[in-house]
Formats: sequence, structure tokens, C-alpha cells
Amino acid sequence: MNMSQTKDIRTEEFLINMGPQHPSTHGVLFLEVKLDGEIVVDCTTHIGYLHRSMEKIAENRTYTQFIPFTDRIDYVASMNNNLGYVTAVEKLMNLEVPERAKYIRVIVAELNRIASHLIGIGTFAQDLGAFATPLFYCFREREKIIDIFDRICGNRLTYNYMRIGGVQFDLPKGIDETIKQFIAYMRPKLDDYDTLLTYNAIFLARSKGIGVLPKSLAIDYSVSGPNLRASGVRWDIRKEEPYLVYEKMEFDIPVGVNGDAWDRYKVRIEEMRQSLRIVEQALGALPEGDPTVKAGRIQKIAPGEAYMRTENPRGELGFYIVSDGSTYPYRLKIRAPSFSNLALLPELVKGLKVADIICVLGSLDILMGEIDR
Amino acid sequence: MKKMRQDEIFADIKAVFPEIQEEAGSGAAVIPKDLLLKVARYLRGEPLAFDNLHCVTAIDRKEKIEMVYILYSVSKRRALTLKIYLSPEDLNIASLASVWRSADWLERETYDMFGVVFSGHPDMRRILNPYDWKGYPLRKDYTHPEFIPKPRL
Amino acid sequence: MLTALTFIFMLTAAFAVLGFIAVSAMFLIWWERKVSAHIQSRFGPMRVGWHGVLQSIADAVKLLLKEDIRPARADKLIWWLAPFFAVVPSVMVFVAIPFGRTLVPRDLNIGILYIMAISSVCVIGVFMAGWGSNNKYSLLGGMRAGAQIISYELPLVLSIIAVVMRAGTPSMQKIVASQGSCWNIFHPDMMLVSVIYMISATAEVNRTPFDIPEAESELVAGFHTEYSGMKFAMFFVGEYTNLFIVAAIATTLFLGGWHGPILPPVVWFLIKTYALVFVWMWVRWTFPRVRVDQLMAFAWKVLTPAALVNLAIVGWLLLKR
Amino acid sequence: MVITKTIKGAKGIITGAWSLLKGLFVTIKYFFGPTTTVQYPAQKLPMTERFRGLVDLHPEKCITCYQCVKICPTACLAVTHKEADKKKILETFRYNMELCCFCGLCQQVCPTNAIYMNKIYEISVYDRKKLYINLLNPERYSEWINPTVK
Repeated sequence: MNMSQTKDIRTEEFLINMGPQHPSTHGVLFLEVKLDGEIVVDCTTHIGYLHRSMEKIAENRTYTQFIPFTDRIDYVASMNNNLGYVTAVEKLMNLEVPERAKYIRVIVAELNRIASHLIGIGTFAQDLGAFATPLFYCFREREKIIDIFDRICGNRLTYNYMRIGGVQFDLPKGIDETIKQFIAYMRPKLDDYDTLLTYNAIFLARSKGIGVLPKSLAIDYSVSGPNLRASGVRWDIRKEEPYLVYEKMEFDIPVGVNGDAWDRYKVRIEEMRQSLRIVEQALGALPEGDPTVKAGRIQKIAPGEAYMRTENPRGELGFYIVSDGSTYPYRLKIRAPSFSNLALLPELVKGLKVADIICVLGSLDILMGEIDR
Repeated sequence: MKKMRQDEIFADIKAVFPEIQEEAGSGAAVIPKDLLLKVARYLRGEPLAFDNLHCVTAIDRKEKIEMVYILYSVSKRRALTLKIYLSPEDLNIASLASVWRSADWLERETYDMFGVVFSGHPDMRRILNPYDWKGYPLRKDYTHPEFIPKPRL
Repeated sequence: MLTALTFIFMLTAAFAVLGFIAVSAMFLIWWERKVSAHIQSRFGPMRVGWHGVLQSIADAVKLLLKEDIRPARADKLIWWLAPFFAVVPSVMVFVAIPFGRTLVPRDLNIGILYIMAISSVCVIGVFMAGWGSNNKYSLLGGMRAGAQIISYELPLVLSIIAVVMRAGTPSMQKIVASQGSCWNIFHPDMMLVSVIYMISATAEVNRTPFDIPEAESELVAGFHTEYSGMKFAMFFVGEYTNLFIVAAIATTLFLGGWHGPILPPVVWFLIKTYALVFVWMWVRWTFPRVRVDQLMAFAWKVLTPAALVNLAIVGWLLLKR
Repeated sequence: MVITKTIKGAKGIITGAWSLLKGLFVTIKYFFGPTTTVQYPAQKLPMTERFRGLVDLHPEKCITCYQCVKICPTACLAVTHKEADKKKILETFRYNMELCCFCGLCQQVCPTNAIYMNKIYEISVYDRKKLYINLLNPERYSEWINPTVK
């Protein structure tokens, strides 16, 4: 069969449905992938399977009643969601928060960032095939953080710990000792992940140079968080628009070089080290005072609108609240970081192999609860 | 973003587009509907370099639909909120997908929730609700077709 | 001449081997779950019997009771036959494996050649499972398995030829006998060969970092997605028996089979084999998975040239001696 | 040119192999390390002091101020009271555990700490009717086990 005949052999494209129920789509995401053999020709995403109309619910709840719902937006980092929503309402009311509450919020948000990143890198390693071992190590560390939260606010995943103007409980006695122990326990573990995964030859081969996200494309798709910093853009809301007491904290922002899957993973590992530093400093400088707030007061907020961005582990979580003077918000828009992070998946994935789709999806660390709201 | 810088940006835009006003409460820049594409391209351009369309959403004020665009300039560390008032009858507006690529999904969500049609959008479909869903949920006059009563105690 | 006595002897040998395979497969399944559990700092099966010893039996009973679902438009005959092709070759290989000085079912004089020929039949089983299940993911898994096993067959056989050249005969017993004084692995020229053998054997048996055919994260479960009940159990037993065979061949070729100071030969053989199986399990629960094209590039661009170069060295050394 | 490429390739393989070996040492270290899991039905972890389990009630403390009913985001509390010589007495207090999101707002808003969240966390039931609990009858949580508190 000489060369001329091979041209008219019709190769058919191979359409496979990845999702909505698939072992590694990080939630209920449906990817329609057109394959030519192993190479991805085109990939369309279908979302909305976890849509709970959070914004419609917000319009029928008072400001305090909506706090438990914010836990369920990004259910892996619900402290940061609480923080985002509560600071947005405080900005709307321009209400001053006691100093001790600010420090507690920073400690709790940074600990939750570590817990969220642990799940991010654990599932990323699992997607690359390191079956369950790194994931179990990450969950073992995350369990320690969750025990700390369990003692602070009484719940393990949906904390509902922050209130408008402060926090629900003060820190229990002896908790700073446990947090110090955790920091000392966690630091060598991060070095273990470096030897086990980051510089592992197969891990490098699978994730280096895959799904390269150029700087301009990242900004154009308004990607944010570790995915943006991995592409070399030094952009972190905790430094750009410092809220709470982040300007008093001294930490640096890890920035990647060429924005591929490995860089996104590496930025998350470095961010965990920085978060440990922040928690240490915040714990040291914890002032006295009463951070708690009585939940009963039904706030009536003067008409107006406010937009507040906070640095969620997955990116910039923005709350745009419009109030019309009643006890219910008139409109509440949740700008979820994973929503824009996922929008560029088809762009990144064209031309890669089937195994790389899962690698890129894992490295973006998206979360469906946040995307579908 | 300090208030002063906001006036500075505002003055720059006013120089080029006189029709722009500043909204009382939030300090957002309000522009008429048909100017959107021109203003967007100007904002994207070099002097102001707003390279990041952070969020597109709408507010149903019953007598008008308020379109809100929140823009950022990552290089120049600046923010701007752009507002456009639409009358509830003709709910279509130019799509910014050609200027910022993040607009694609954000506009689809606004269409899905409010019914604002973006002309020139590459793929004008619903994004969160099922594709054949009737009605626009976040409209104030939206009544849920079959409301499942909560089980009585 | 086939007298009644030799027939009875062959029958008992066959049943002994079958019994051993069943027990060792059960033990390996349980052991893998315990090893992987302790690597991940958890307990593993603890409830059924002391430290979950009876877990494999419980699994077997469960799989027996499970409904045997066949996909609607599956290719019935091929789908039904696939598990047999996964298990039967790995059972037939036990004929030539030397457990002890005299304890070998039948010492074929073409021992290792026979083993290689039979063990490459099981790739057909994987192919049939992939095609028969009429499911896109299994097809992808089946094709990947075919490509992987065929391209790793080459370095495997080349490394085995180096050993056969050194021992002078393909018969397994004589290879073990030739390692009486010092194991093959300690000869300078054999070290690289044993490493090549280990790597390509991992690929032969579809274990991480080469477990592309049933890559859980991409292909859901690869070629055995559509199998349930006893058919799935057959694939499972086939996989673990293959693992045992590959470890057994490695011990006979490189670690001096049943040679060992005080313990009886069979015990030595089992200790070495299960030590190698532990290494494979340890590797499986540590490394991520290699992508298909990297797997192919590694086989053709690295392993095969290295095996050829080594073959030349061994040949030159033999000529010189 | 080919020689430098193969040397570079070989060096790459050696460093790669060394990184793989280091990865193995990490896993073997944990293989002999302690196990952190708990055998659930046999050993049960004690709950922390602030743990939010099922909603429970001290009926005598309740002054029927309806704060908890107002604050509950998912409206799972239903309270009625009757007037007896100008004093409000609690009549029925029903709790719909199916909708409860265990947020703890009712516990925090109650002025007399009548309503509180106990430490029961094994709350799965076979029959949906069991989820509608009348908080006034004494043996409401009788068949659920009251776990130890740290």
C-alpha cells in the first residue's frame, strides 16, 4: 500500500464523554472530548449539575442567615468563603471589626488555605496515577487541621464560624499550643512531598510542559490565584488590596516561571509554606479583647453596594452585594474563581493526550460547588 | 483602589467620551448602551490597560436592568466599575467576548440568569441551568414553575 | 511410555500446582492490601479473621455471588472468552518453574523459551476484553495494553537471552544449577540486565508506573470495566498470578532460584520470590503513572538499545573466556 | 552531536532514577511509621466540647421568644405556645432534622440557652418519619447513642 492510498483512509474522530460521573473530574463536570486516537481534537465543557441557585437563596435570607450557605460555595475552603462574605457585608456597612477578631480570621483562613491546597495537590497526584498514597498523606495532614477547627467552632467541614462584625466563639484555651505543634509537624511533611512528588522523574515527565498557560492568556481569561501566579504574574489580593491584618504579616508570593501543570503544583506547595509563616506570626501577635458577636441582631443595611475581593485558595473570591435598606440583600453576586479558571480548559487541552486532560484539570484545582453556585 | 485614582481614571475617560457620567452611590462610570464596544476597546488600549474583565453581572431594578462590569488593570494595579442601564423591553447589548475572553462565560451566565442577550457572542447558550430551562431565575418577577412544598412537620 | 503411575504423578503435580496458584493468588491479594495500607499509614483489612487474613476468601465469595452483567451490544463470544485468555496462560507457565531441587512439575529442556511463548498469549486476553466490551474506555485500554506488552516483550526477551547465553542452556533447572556458587545478579555484566528485566517485567504485568491499560484516573477501569462477578475475579487472579510468575522467573534467572544456605530449597525460592513481589508492590504505591507515548519512547529508545549493548558485552565476555 | 545527546540522556536517566529511589525511601519510612486511622465501630473518637450534633432542648428554660425559629436559615424549627394567665407556656416544639444544616445559629441566638446541640453524630435513619422529632418528649433521642465528649 503505497503512500497515495493512505490519504483516502478515512480516520473517524472518537467522541468520548468524560463525566458527569467520572473518577477524576473533581466533581460533577461533563467534558465532551473529541479524540483522534489519543490526541485531543476538541473539548467542550458542560457545567451546572451542582447549581443550587445560591444567589436566589441569598435574596430571601437575612445577612446572618446566609452565612451557613457561604460554607457550601467552596466546601473545601469554607472559612475563606465566610471571610469573603462577611468582610463584604462589613465593607457595605463600613463596620469596624475588633482587632482580635481580625487576627483570628487570618489564622483560621490561612489554616484553611493549607487544608484546601492539601486536597488540591493530593487529588492532582492521584490524577497523575500515584494511586492514593500522596492523597492519604495529604488527608492525614488535613485531618490535623480539621481537628483544630473542630475544637474552635464545632464542625469539621462547614464551619459557619464568622459573623458580621466578628466571630462566633473566641479561641478555646490551649489551641495555640496545638496550632504550634501542627506547624512544627507540617514543615517536614512538605519536604517529604518534595522528595516524593515534586522532583520525582515520572511526576516531572507527566506534568512539566503540559497545559502551558501564557501570561497574557491567563490575564485575558481573568484567571486568578495559584494558576495566575504560576504563569509568572505577581498578583495576590493579600498584597494588592491588603484586608484584615495582612499588611502587618510578612510573607512573600511564590511565582511560577512558565505556567505549566508542574508550576501550578509547585506554587501551591510554596503557598502552604508561606501560610504556615503567616499563621505563626498571627498567632504570636494575637491581641486581647472580645471578638464575639451576638447573632440575634437583624442588621438593616442602608441602601448601597459594595464589592469585596478576598484571596481564596483557588483564586479571587468576590462578593458584590447591593442592598436596598431592608434586612434582605437586594442582589448578591458571587464571583467564583474556579468559574473563570475552568473557562480556559478547552484552550489548554487542544492537541494534548487523553491522560493530559486529567493532568491539566487536576492542576487547575477547580471545584464544582464554586463554579455552579 | 483609592478614591482619588478613581477620579483620575474617570477624568481620562471623560476626555475621550464626554457622554460618561459618574453614578452617585458607588462611583461607577455609567455609559450609554451603544458606546460599550468603543469604550471597552479604549479601556483595553494602552493608556489605561484594563486587561482583566473581572466580573459581569446584572441587577434587576424592576424598572431597569443595571449591567455591571468590573474591570481590573493587572499591570497598572487599578480597578473600574462600568454600569449600563437597559430598559426591560430591549434586553440586548454588545458582547465583549471579542475584547476580553473571560467575558464569554460571564456573559453566558448573565444571559442564563437575567435573559440579557449579548449580540456577537460566540456561543449564546445557558450555562448553569439546563439548556431547555424556561424563564430567567434571578429576575424579580420570576416564579418557580413547580414549587415543591416543604414537608409539613 | 505413559503408564498409569506417571499419569497419576502428573495429575497430582497438576493439582498441587493449581492449589498453590489459588492459595498464592489469595495470599498476594491480601498482602498487597496490607502493604499498601501500611504505606499509606492505615490498617488495611482488619475485620475478617485476624488482621483480615480471611479477606480474600470473603472477596472470592462476594464475587461468586455478584451478578454477572454482560453489556447489551457486547461481542458475546469474545467478551465471554477474554477472562480465560487472561488466566489459562499464566497457569500453564507453572509447568517449568523450578520450586526446588527436584520439585518442578516437568523440567523442559527449552524451559525459559516455553515460558516466554506462553506468557505473551495473555495479551490476547486483554485485547479481547477491550474489544468485546463494546465500550470506548475499554477499547482504549485494550489497544494501549496491546502496544505496551508487545513493545516491552523485546527488552524482556533480550535480557533473558543474556542469561541463557551465560548459563548455556534455556532449561530452568540448569540455569539455577549454574548459579550454585554465585548468583547471576552479582556478576558485573548481569546487573544491568536484571534492572532491564525488572522494568520490562513491570510493564508486562501492567503495574504502576506502567499500568496504562487500567488507568483508573483516565479510562475509568480500562479493559476490565465491563466485567463483574467471577469474570472480574478471573482477571484479578490472572494479574496476581502473572505477578508471581514474573517474580519467580526473576528469582530463577538472577537470584539463584532455590540456592540458599540452611533452609530447604523451596523455602528459599518462596522467600526470594515474595521479596521481589514486595518490591513491586512498594513501587506500585509510590510512583505516578507514565503517559502512553513516554512509555513507548522509554521502551524503544532506552531499554531495547541498553539490552542490545548488554547482549554484545555478554557475548564478547563469553568469547574471551 | 549524537554522543552529547546520549550522554545528556544517560545523565538525565541517572538523576531521574535517583529521584525515584528517594521517593521510595519516603514511602518505606511511612510503611514502618505509625498508622493514623481508627477502627470505627470498635474504637470511636470522642467529640470535642463545641461539636454541633443534633438540636436538643431544655423545655423548662424555653421562654418561647421564637428567636431560634426566626434565625434558622432552613426553617426546620416549629414552635407553638399557649397563653395561660398572661404567661406564655411552650406547647409544641418540633424539629425537622431532614432540613437542618447544623449551622448552630439557633444555639447561639437563644437568650436562655434552652436550645442546644448535643453530641450525637450517628444520625442516619431508615425511615424518613424518624427525621421529624418532637423535642418535648423525653425519650426523643433514646435509641441514638450518646457519644463520649473529649
